[in-house]
Order: sequence, then C-alpha cells, then structure tokens
Amino acid sequence: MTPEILLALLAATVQAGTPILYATLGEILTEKGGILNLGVEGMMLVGALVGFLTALHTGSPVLAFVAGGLAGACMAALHGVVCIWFMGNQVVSGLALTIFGTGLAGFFGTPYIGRTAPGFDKFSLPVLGDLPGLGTIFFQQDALVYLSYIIPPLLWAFFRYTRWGMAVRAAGESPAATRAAGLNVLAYRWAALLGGGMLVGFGGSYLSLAYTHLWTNGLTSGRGWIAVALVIFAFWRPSRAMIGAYLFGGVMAFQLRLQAMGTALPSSILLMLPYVLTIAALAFSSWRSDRTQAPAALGVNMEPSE
Amino acid sequence: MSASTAAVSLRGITKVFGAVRANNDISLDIHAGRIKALLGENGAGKSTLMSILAGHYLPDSGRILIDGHESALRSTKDAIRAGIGMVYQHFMLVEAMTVAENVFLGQEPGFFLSPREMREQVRTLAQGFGLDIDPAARVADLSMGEKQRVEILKLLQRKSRILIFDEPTAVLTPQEAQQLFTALRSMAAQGKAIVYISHKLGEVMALADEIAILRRGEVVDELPAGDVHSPADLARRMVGREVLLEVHREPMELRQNVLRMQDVGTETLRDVSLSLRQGEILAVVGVAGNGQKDLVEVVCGLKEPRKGEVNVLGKSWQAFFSEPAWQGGLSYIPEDRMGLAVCRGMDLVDNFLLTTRQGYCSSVWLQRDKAKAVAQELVRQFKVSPPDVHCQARQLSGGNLQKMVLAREFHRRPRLIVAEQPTQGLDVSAIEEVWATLLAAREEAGILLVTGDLSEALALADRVAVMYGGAIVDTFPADDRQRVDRIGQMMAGMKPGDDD
Amino acid sequence: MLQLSAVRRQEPLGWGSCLVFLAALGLAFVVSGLLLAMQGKPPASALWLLVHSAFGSGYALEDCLIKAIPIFLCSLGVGLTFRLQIWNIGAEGQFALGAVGATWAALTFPGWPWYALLPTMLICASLTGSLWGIIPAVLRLKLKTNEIIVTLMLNYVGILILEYLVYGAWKDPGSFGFPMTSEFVPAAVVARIGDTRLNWGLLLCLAIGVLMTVFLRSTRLGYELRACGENVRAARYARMPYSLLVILVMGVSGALAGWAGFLEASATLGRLQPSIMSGYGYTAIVVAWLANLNPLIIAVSSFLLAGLRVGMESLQLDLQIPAAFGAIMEGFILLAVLAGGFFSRYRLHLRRIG
Amino acid sequence: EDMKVGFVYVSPVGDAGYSYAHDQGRLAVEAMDGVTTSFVESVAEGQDSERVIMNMARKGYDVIFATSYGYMDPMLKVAKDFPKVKFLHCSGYKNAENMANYFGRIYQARYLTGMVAGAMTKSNVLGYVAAFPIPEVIRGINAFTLGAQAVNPDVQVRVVWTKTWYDPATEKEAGKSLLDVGCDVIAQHQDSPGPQEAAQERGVYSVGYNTDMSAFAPKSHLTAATWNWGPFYTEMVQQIKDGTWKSDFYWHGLDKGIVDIAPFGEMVPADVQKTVLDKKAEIASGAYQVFSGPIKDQAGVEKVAAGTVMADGDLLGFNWFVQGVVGTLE
Ligand SMILES: Nc1ncnc2c1ncn2[C@@H]1O[C@H](COP(=O)(O)OP(=O)(O)OP(=O)(O)O)[C@@H](O)[C@H]1O
Ligand SMILES: Nc1ncnc2c1ncn2[C@@H]1O[C@H](COP(=O)(O)OP(=O)(O)OP(=O)(O)O)[C@@H](O)[C@H]1O
Ligand SMILES: [Mg+2]
Ligand SMILES: [Mg+2]
Repeated sequence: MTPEILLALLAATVQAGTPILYATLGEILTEKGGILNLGVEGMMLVGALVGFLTALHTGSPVLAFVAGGLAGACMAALHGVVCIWFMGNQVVSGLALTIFGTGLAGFFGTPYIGRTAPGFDKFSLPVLGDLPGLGTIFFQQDALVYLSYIIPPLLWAFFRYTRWGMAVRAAGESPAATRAAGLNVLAYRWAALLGGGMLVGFGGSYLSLAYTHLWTNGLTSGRGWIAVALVIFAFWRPSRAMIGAYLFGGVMAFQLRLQAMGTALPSSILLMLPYVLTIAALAFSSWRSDRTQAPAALGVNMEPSE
Repeated sequence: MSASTAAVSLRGITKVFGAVRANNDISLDIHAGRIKALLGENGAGKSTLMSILAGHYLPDSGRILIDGHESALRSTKDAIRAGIGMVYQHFMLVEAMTVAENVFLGQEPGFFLSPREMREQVRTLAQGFGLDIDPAARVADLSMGEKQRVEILKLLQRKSRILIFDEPTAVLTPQEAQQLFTALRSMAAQGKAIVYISHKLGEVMALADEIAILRRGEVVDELPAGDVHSPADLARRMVGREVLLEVHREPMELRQNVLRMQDVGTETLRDVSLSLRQGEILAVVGVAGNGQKDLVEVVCGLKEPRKGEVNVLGKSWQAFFSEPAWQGGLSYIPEDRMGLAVCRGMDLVDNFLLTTRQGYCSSVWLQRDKAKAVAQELVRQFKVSPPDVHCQARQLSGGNLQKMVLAREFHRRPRLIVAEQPTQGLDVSAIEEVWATLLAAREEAGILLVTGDLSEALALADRVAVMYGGAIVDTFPADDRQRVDRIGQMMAGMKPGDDD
Repeated sequence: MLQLSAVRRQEPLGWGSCLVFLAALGLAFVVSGLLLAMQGKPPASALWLLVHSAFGSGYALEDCLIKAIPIFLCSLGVGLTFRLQIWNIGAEGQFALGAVGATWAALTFPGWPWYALLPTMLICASLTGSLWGIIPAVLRLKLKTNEIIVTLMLNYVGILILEYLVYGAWKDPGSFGFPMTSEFVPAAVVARIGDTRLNWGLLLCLAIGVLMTVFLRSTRLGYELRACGENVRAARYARMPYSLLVILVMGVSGALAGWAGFLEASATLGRLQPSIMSGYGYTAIVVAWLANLNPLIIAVSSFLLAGLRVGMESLQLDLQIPAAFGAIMEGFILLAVLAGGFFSRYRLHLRRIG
Repeated sequence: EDMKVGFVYVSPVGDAGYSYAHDQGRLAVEAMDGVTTSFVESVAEGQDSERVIMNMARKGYDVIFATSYGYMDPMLKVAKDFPKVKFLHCSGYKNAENMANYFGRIYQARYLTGMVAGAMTKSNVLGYVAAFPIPEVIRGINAFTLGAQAVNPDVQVRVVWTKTWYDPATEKEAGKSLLDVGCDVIAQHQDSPGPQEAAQERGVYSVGYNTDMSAFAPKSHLTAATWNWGPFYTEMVQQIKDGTWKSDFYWHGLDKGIVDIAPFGEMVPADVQKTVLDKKAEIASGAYQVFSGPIKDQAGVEKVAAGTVMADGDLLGFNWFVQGVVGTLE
C-alpha cells in the first residue's frame, strides 16, 4: 500500500466515520440520561430523508442539516412518549421505532429516489489543510466533518462542567436520588433524549447531504446499529466514541479498497468485516472492563410518584 | 408542648395506597431545636407521612403549615425550598458520582461547575459539623456510615431547617451511630427541627425530646420523652400489648458439626477459620464491608473459595454444592429480601417454590397444586398478611415478606441456617417473633447469624465472632463479659490483645 | 387544583387489557389512515381493502397461514428468550443459518428417502440455527457482551454466509449463474397437506406450540425460566441453572428460527436463494411482544401480521400504496400497544390538591 | 372493457434504476388506448412473488410482466393454472404456451461504453463498481472490458463488489476506493449515481448505467448504457390485443432500441464518438458480435476460439471474467 493510498484511505475513514460519530454521540447523550433508545437506525433514516427533502426544496444545506436534526428529535420524542410517559419497555420501543422509521422514510422518500439535492462539499481549511499528512486526513473535508470534531469535547465538558450535564448523568444513574434532590428527572431525561435524537438526526442527514447528495430507502444500511454498539465500546465517553467511529469508518473504507487493489478474498467475507469487528470490539471491551460502565438506571423506567 | 409556632404542622393528613390507608387523618407538630422521634410498627405509616412532608408523595387530603403558613408541597423541590430535607431509609445517592457532586446535585451555584471549588466547599462544610469525609471519593466506594454523612451534608448544604431521618441507624455500626447522635444533637442545638424514625427503642429514649407513636396510620400517642420510663413501656404503647424485649435463651445440647472453615480465602477474605455445631448460634459481627458478604456467599455456595477448606454438613464444599438437597440442608435468609430472596412479580406459591421446587416435582413436572396447599398452610402458620397465596410478593410489607421467607426456609428443615441481618427494619413485635423462631430452630440446626446489630447478636448468640478487614479477629462465648465489652474496638480493627 | 396521577394497579387488569390492546390497534389504524389521506389515498377503503384482502377469502387465509408459519416459529423462540430478559434480536440470522444447514443436508444426501432426509434436514437446521443462537449466549455469559448487538451483527454475518454459499460453492450449475442452489430432490421437500397449499410444517408449529405451552406451565425447568426472567439474582440465590437456561433458550430460539428457515427453503422455495430472507426475524419480535410472550397468543398475532404483509400487496396493486406502508403500520402498532400497556399496569387517578 | 396489464418489480420503482426503467416502459403501455396498468414493487423472489402473480391473475389481469430472474419458477407455476392469461418473464429461460421470456442485450451498449472509457483513460486502469456476481453483471463487465481493449489493448478493469443494487453511500465509497488505486474512469452496474458523484468530485470520468446520468455528474459523465423498454412493451401488448402474440424467447438489443447509449459528454473527442457510433451501427445490424473469439479468461486460457461466437445459452450463464479484469467472482 503506497502512502498516497494510505492517506486517501485515512481521509475516507474520517468521512465514513462521521455519520456514525454523530449517531454515537447522540446515543451517548440519550443513554447518559438513562434512556436506552435502540431506534437509532430508524431515526437516522428519517433524519436523512428530512434533511434531503429540505435541501431539495429550500436549496439551503444548513437549513436542511438543522431540519434533519429536528426530525431525529421528533422520532426520539415518539420513544419518549412511549417510554417516559407511558413507561413502555425501552428495548422493544426502540426496535419498534426502527421499524417505524424505516417504513416512514420509505413511504415518503420513494418518490425522491434518484434526485440530487444541494449539500456540503469538501474544502480545505486554511493553514490546517496544508499540514502534511494530517491536513489531508482531517482538514480537507466538508463543514459537517469539522463540526463533528468539536462536539465530543463539548459533550465531555457538558457532562463534567455544567449543571445540566450533572443532572442528566444523575438522572441516568439514579432517578430516585435525582428526584429526591429536587430535580425533575423526567425533564432531564426528555432533554437528553431529544438532544441525543437531534445528534442522531444530524448523523442521518450527513449521509444524504454530504456523504452523498442522494436519497434512497435504507440509506443508513446498518450504521445506526453500529452506533448503538459503539456506545458500549466507548464506555459512554465521547472521546472513545471518536476512536470507535473512525475505526469502523476505516474498516468499511478498507474492505472496498482491498477489493480495488485486487485481493483474492471473496467479497462476502470482506463485507462481514465491519460486523465481525463490532462483535470482537464489544467482546474485547466488555472483557477488559471489570465493572460495567453503563449508567446504572439505563433502560429502567421511573415509576410515577404518587 | 411548647406554645411557640411549630416549624411544621401537619393537619389531617390522609394517604391511601390501593386498599391500604397508610395515613389516616394525622396531625402532628414539629418544633425547631427539638428532636422528635416517630415510632410505630412496620407499616404503621411513618415513612409515608415523612415522605409526604418531604414532597415525595402527595397527600390525598390534609394541610401542611410551615411556620404557621399554609404551603403546598407538590414536589421534592417545593419541600427543599421550604427548608425540609429527608434522609431516606434507602439512601438517595448517585453511587457513580463523587461526594461533592452528590452534595451539590440540584443546588449548583451557577450553570458552570468547578469540581475543585465544589470539593473545597464540601470539605469546609463537613469540617464545620465535624463530619469526616473525602469530598472526591466516589459514593459507591463509601461505607454505610459515610454515605449517611453525605446525606446529612446534602441537607446542611441546602440549609434545611427541618431534617427527617428514616431509620438512620439500621445500617450503622455502634460507633457510627454514636457519631450520628452527636451530630444530631449539635444540629438541634443550632435550632434545626429534627424528626427521627427508629425501631430501636433504647436509642429513641436516649436521643429524643418528644415521641409520637403511630399505629395503623393514626397517631395513637404523643408525649415528651421524659414521660417514658423504659423501653418496655415504650414498646407497650407502640404495640398495644406487653412485649418481651429480652429473649430467654436456654443453652442447647451441642451436636454434630454443621460447618467448618479452615483458612478460607477469597479476594476479600483472609484466612477465615470457624466452626459451627448443631444447637448453637454463632453471631458474626462487624462493620459492613469487612468481608461478611464474601463469607456468606462462600458458605452458601454462591462463591467458590480460592484457598482453604470448607466443610458443610460433613461434605466438602465441592461435593455439597454440586447437588444440594432441598431439605435437611442449608437455608440462607439474605439481608436483601426484595432483591435476592423473592421474585417480586410472582405470587406467593411461585415464591414458595423458589427454593423448595425440588421437593415438589416428579421427573420434569412441577406439582404446583401440592405446593399451593403447603404454602397456604405456611402463610397461616406464620401469620403472613395478607393471608392470600395469590398475591404478588411486591404487595407484602417488609416484615411480612421476611416472615414469608422464614416460613419457606424453615419448611426446608435446614440443619445449617445462614441468617443475614434477619431483623433489619422490623418492628419490635416482628423482631420478637423472628428471634423466637431462630432460637427454636437451634433444635435442628446450627445458625450462622451475620448482623450489624450488637444487641441482636448478644441476645441470640452462643458465640460471637468479630470480623475486620476480611479476617476473624476473635471468637468467644457470648457470656465472656470482658471480651464482649471490647467488641466495638475489635470491630474497628484492634487486636483482642491490644491495649488502647 | 386538580391533578392527574398514575397509580400502580394492585390487581392485574384481566380482560380490560384486551380492550386496551384493541384501542391501541385502533389508534394505529387511525394514524395509518391519516398518513394515507396525506398522500391523497382514500383511507377508509384502503384499510378495508387491507383487512379484506388479508382475511376475506379462502385463498387469502391460506396465504396468511403459510406466511404465519415462519413468523410463528421465529417468534416463539424470540419470545422464549425475552422471558429470560435475554434480548435476542437475531432470529433473522438464525433463520438464515437454519436454511443453510437444511440445504447442506438436502444437497449432500440427495439419494435418501424422505423419511430419512427430512429429519436430517430438520436436525441440521436445528444445529446450525442454535449455533447462531448459542454464540451470543456464550459471549454474554463469559464476557458479559451485550447480546442485542451481537445477535444483530450476527444477522448480517449469517446472511452474508448464506450469500457466500449460494454465490459460490452451492450455486446451481444449471441456474445460468444466478445465485441459487439447484432445486431440492422431491424427498427433501416438505409435502403439502391434501390439495391445499399448506405444508406439513403447520403440524410442526402446532406441536411445538403446545409443547412450549406445557413446558412453561407445568415443568420445573419452565418454572425456573420464569423465575430467572423475573429476578436473576433471586434465581442465583435459589441455585437455578441460569447459565444453562440462557444457553438453552438461545439454543432453542436459534433452532426454532432454523426450522423456519428449513421450512421456507424446503416447502415454499424448494431451494436456497438469497430472497429467502424477507425480514421474518424482525417481524417475529413485534409478534412476540404483541402477544405478551404467550405462545398461544403468539400464534394468533403471527397470523395477524402475516395478514398485514399479505394485505399490503393488494394495497400496492389496487391503490399504488408503497410497500413501506406495511412497516409503518407494524412499527406503529407495536409502539401503540407498548404505550397502551401502561393502562393495564396503572390506573389514572384524578385528585384535588391544596 | 380495458385490457389489464400488471407488472411485478423486485425493487422500488423510484430508484431511477432497473425497476424505474421497466416502469417507464409500463407508462408507455398505460398511454395506449384501451389498456390500464398496475404494478407491485419490492416483491421478494420465491413464495411472495408466486402469490403476487397469482393474485394478479385472479383479479383478472390479462397480461403480467415479471421483471426479475427469481420470478421465473413461480410464474411458470401460475401460468399453468391460468392458461388464458399471458405471462412475460424478464431475464430467465423457461417458457410455456402462455409464458414468454424476454431480455435486453445491455452488454452491447456496455461494449460501446467500454470503447469510450478505453479511449479516454490515461492510466489505463478502469474501475467498475459492480452489484452482485451474477451473469447479467459479469456479462456487462466482460463486454465493457472487451470494448475498452478494442481501442486500447493495455487497459485493465478493476472490479469492486458492493452487494447492493441501490446504496449511494456504499457505491460512492466503492467508486472512491477505485479512484484511490489509480483508476481514472469509473463504470457502474448499480442504480444509484453514487459512483458518478465520486468521479465528479475527483475530476475524473465516469460511465453511467440505466438512464442518462449526466445530470448527476455533468463534468464527468462520458456516456451511459441505457434501457428503453417502452417500444418492446407496447409491441407485446399490441400483439396480444390483436391476437397475434405467441410465446417465444425475445432477446433484443441495439437492433430494436431496447438498449442504447446516452449522448456523449462534450469531453469525448469527435473521432472517438465516430468510432463508437460506427461500431454501434455494426452491432445493431448484426455485422459484429460482441463476444466473438478469440476470448481468453483471466488466467489466459482461451475460452472462445477465434472465428466462433459465444452462444446465447453461454451468455445467459456467463460466470468467468475475460482477460484484463482484476477481481474475484465471489
Ligand atoms: N474530541 C476530542 N478532541 C480532543 N480532546 C478530547 C476530545 N474528547 C475528549 N478529549 C479530551 O480527552 C480527555 C479524556 O476525555 P474523556 O471523554 O475520556 O473523559 P473521561 O475520561 O470520561 O473523564 P473523567 O476523567 O472524568 O473520567 C479529556 O481531557 C478531554 O478534554
Ligand atoms: N408505594 C406504595 N404502594 C402501596 N402501598 C404502600 C406503598 N408505600 C407504602 N405502602 C403501604 O403503606 C403502609 C405504610 O407504609 P410505610 O412505609 O409508611 O410504613 P412504615 O411505618 O414506614 O413501616 P416500616 O417500619 O416497615 O418502615 C404499609 O402497609 C405499606 O405496605
Ligand atoms: Mg418506613
Ligand atoms: Mg422500614
């Protein structure tokens, strides 16, 4: 593998990792608040479609990106109604949300398959883009990739250095204690869920606004699920989410390049790589960590007070 | 009663849970600078009443006056604003966060937080009230006593004027309890009103200024602490009949060895050796977190010992636990009744079958009808209420649940019983019954009693073993006055031979 | 001031929960109707057409039954694991592997008589299917790996294995290079019942459904399964074989999904080809949850969801409503029923405060 | 009473791809007098397709088109039960009294696009983003390679399988991966314009498929191999209406205009355009056969001797790559 191919691969890795990164960060925020939302795949799809349609009709990629995020938040709200208000099982509700979102995106999106919408294009950042190596990999990307660099530190600081961040963490760790401290647990859970949904929606709209400028049914093809897995791999930490997302982006980009370079390995086997890697990474991280790092009340609904 | 306006007045509070009238038209005054003890049997409605005051529950009817002004406490937040703080029976702490974060949760000064500043403030606050704590420690790593200090710090940080403690000493060691009493008195001296719920009558008499007694959701007695003559007097007022607080313990004839441990070690246990014979009760006392959990798990076959030898009922550990018989073997009465001993969502028959199922099956089939008949009989015998085997375990109160577990475990005619904090949270009359049951069980079994309550250990045990740091510091007969007096020191890690 | 609050019911709601279920279903239909109206389709007649073409004729009922078979088998297994709080969403992959196992037997022993070959295929399907279920179970037990993710990822891997085989070693030389195995010999095809289009797999479903009900109701292991699902810690306390149960339910669940794969390959397709994968494994989760994990109700609800799939085709044909509409209904029904479950567990209570 | 014509598609019609092309044909039929049409999309091959086809037959459809290979056996079964209904199956080989087969020789157009690509490449490495290793796709890759080699003997075609029919993200990424290893023209056999986007972003050339994809990559799009089912479908329906239809195996190409190439991009030099158009005329007239010997496989073994032409049967089951293709078949 020549250095040029390697650099190209790494740059492609960052791009392929970005939608997963947004989604993983969203799910981290959601789960930190104690809500397990397995509907990421469906939310990303709806986010991607709404982003695409907005871009198509308004011509404004920025507006479209925001709209995609809002769509993700709306889908998350559905999960909130079922799980936070009506205390439904969070695992099943998330699965239902995925089915529902897939259907919704297919139902409204089918007429738009094959059309192109304006989106974000790559541009080199001044100075940084000219760095040897690093510049090519990180700073000759599109605006949404640059945005994705600043969200993990922001999220990290949010949890550590802000009142709301602390309250969200507390709501995910111990709703009873949080309520006893006079905080409105459900409000913080709602906020984390909606904020997380927004990030997931961003991840979806990245696919239809920057990764490609097209829409199709099933555009996410499993990326949402990989994001859910990455949350566990990342131990619910934004910084590790970055590593994880790029790892997976890398594997996806790598297997195609291996084929392009003329490997003799069957493509079915290569296509398995990301999924097998997910399992391996999960097994490895759960084996390495002695205590479970998950928020203690993850997936547990809060009983109403009487 | 003082003539000054009460800090808090409850007027006609009623709260109904389903069919249970937990509080029925209760009126109560709480005064600044005084410690008010709230007594009553299990399920009398003490916790419910105080939870209403803390904004945790909404009353069905009734009024709450704070400093003479009517206030609606619609949420915990309202209560906190009104200066009311409660330390719940089960601590309300976020285990994964630090002490400082817990103290500041909901009370942050601004939007942005500085962890260092928070730690400093908590340190200063703790020092002011003589509470020893590391503000940077994770709550999960703290002992029960330390956790309680965190709860108190939370109230102090909020400048609460009315402090409610729900059975605060149930999980404390004697030293920790003493420290708590000192802190309570100093807080009262600073003008705070304190409500104190406890089942330990001796404590109440020593600490309280006033006593209120609840029975079946109603206040049946309210009197100054000075009017009470003895714990027995108090117990009579509470239960409505004479209660024997002293149990009469006849020594039994000791028979064969039911448990022998030789130099047993796990991650936390260090070279534990002990033996137990049929007919005796061996009490293991110590501060929680000194290896009792591992000891119990090893004896009950839930954790394999790393080294040493364990012999249960004449068989090696491996041999005994590879196929334990359901009857005539080992019974374990765990501390965590709701979490460990029962399935909350299943009915009493299914819960009865939990440990006895081997006796109620033929080949692969389960004989549920046979089990139901036996369960019904046991429920009657042990006066479990409600006496309906079809109700779910979650519907039973703590005391009744414990009776149900005891009924089940004694039905197995065990020869070795491991009882862990068997009376924690139970009221005097329930304790009386449990103690009597345990003493009677010596007839057939050896009993390993793991408890943090010294008085219980001394009331029941034939021998006492003190644990510290994963090792047994000393084992001695319960009537060895000299060594009994030193238990407190041994629990703190001093060698039996050491002089202080 | 009046305030609405939720109070936990002490007694189970009983028949009332049926009503709640119907109300949830009704809500799902109303929302679906609105979606259709937004697209300019006649909502009422569309929904009527959906119901009618799914259950309105003998043919349709037969179609629903045929489709219900694989859904039922997958769902039964998935429901079993859910009872133990093991979130197996890998029926899809287990289905694929089961089809692969059965096909291997069919291709390897083409000369055997049906009474030897069919059971061999069934056993091979059980083995491969349960292998696909047991891998996540072992990972969970040994490494505490999250089974939701592992089963899901194994779905993708399982389907790729199936593709690898039908695009490679097992490709029928006579298929003009298309990805499919050669047609099974008649002995490897599960026969039809009389002159209906139903196959004898239906009998297998009946048998296994009854067996499962009896197992859960009256056997010791079934009781232990329920107890472990209620409270794992209590199960450990009572020395219940938790690890064994996890392996068992995942194995059984995998085997059942594998049977579904076997029946699809043998009875309905007569060969293995990638289009055998049509999402039964995911529908099974919806079905299991709608049925509250009860084997008998699973039978009913798999029939209903099969009907949804069958009816959707008429909606497409007659009204040009996109196929994705079926997924919307499926997802929304489940969401509505989940939310409706609230009313069977809680009572709303209006009270005056202050 | 109108004649009812039904279509069964394997994927959604909106995908601007394979099913879309068929649906354009359906719209041409719909425009005929006395004919109404309907379709069912996303029908899985196998059991589901049998039910859908049977439902159409039961509901009184007179003609049914099924457009995917896997519908062959199910359609044959239904055809036996409904002798009055006319069935037409695309891309298979089994037929009956009332069931015909048809397909288009898209490989002829592929050959022409290969010629364009071969003429335009500077690196002599062409990239081909391929869907699934089935004869239809393999045939296209081979024809493309042969076409490129016809104008540029040194040319090499690298293949990446995506195992998708329409996944813009993956297909674009696959296109980029080919560009990274030195390809400077990208061809594709999926329905999404993802690979076109990849080429446009890098400023290299691309060859489209299905329809004219130049709108997606105006600066890159050299040409495309395109489908045009309208004339064929209307002809079939007309024959059935007239009662002159008979079951047969219809496999047409440039001759009937079922396949074609899209207009050249302006970067294609006039002489290249002329060579290609000349070849197109030659193929359309039958004077030139794309798969005429000598043809060697990847290992250099001669599979088609000089002077012979591959039979249609062999073409339908194409499962090897010609020399010059870099890639595996699995
Ligand atoms: N995306 C990022 N880019 C640059 N630095 C980051 C990024 N995310 C996190 N960091 C830095 O990495 C360090 C570790 O971050 P991480 O999210 O792992 O925190 P943490 O380990 O959860 O925090 P704690 O120390 O409280 O456990 C921090 O100093 C943070 O500033
Ligand atoms: N959330 C609840 N739902 C239903 N019933 C409840 C609930 N909380 C308490 N009860 C019932 O209300 C009654 C009073 O309970 P409460 O906890 O106030 O008793 P207590 O006096 O604190 O008893 P203990 O000494 O055991 O702590 C009991 O019968 C109890 O079973
Ligand atoms: Mg209480
Ligand atoms: Mg209590």
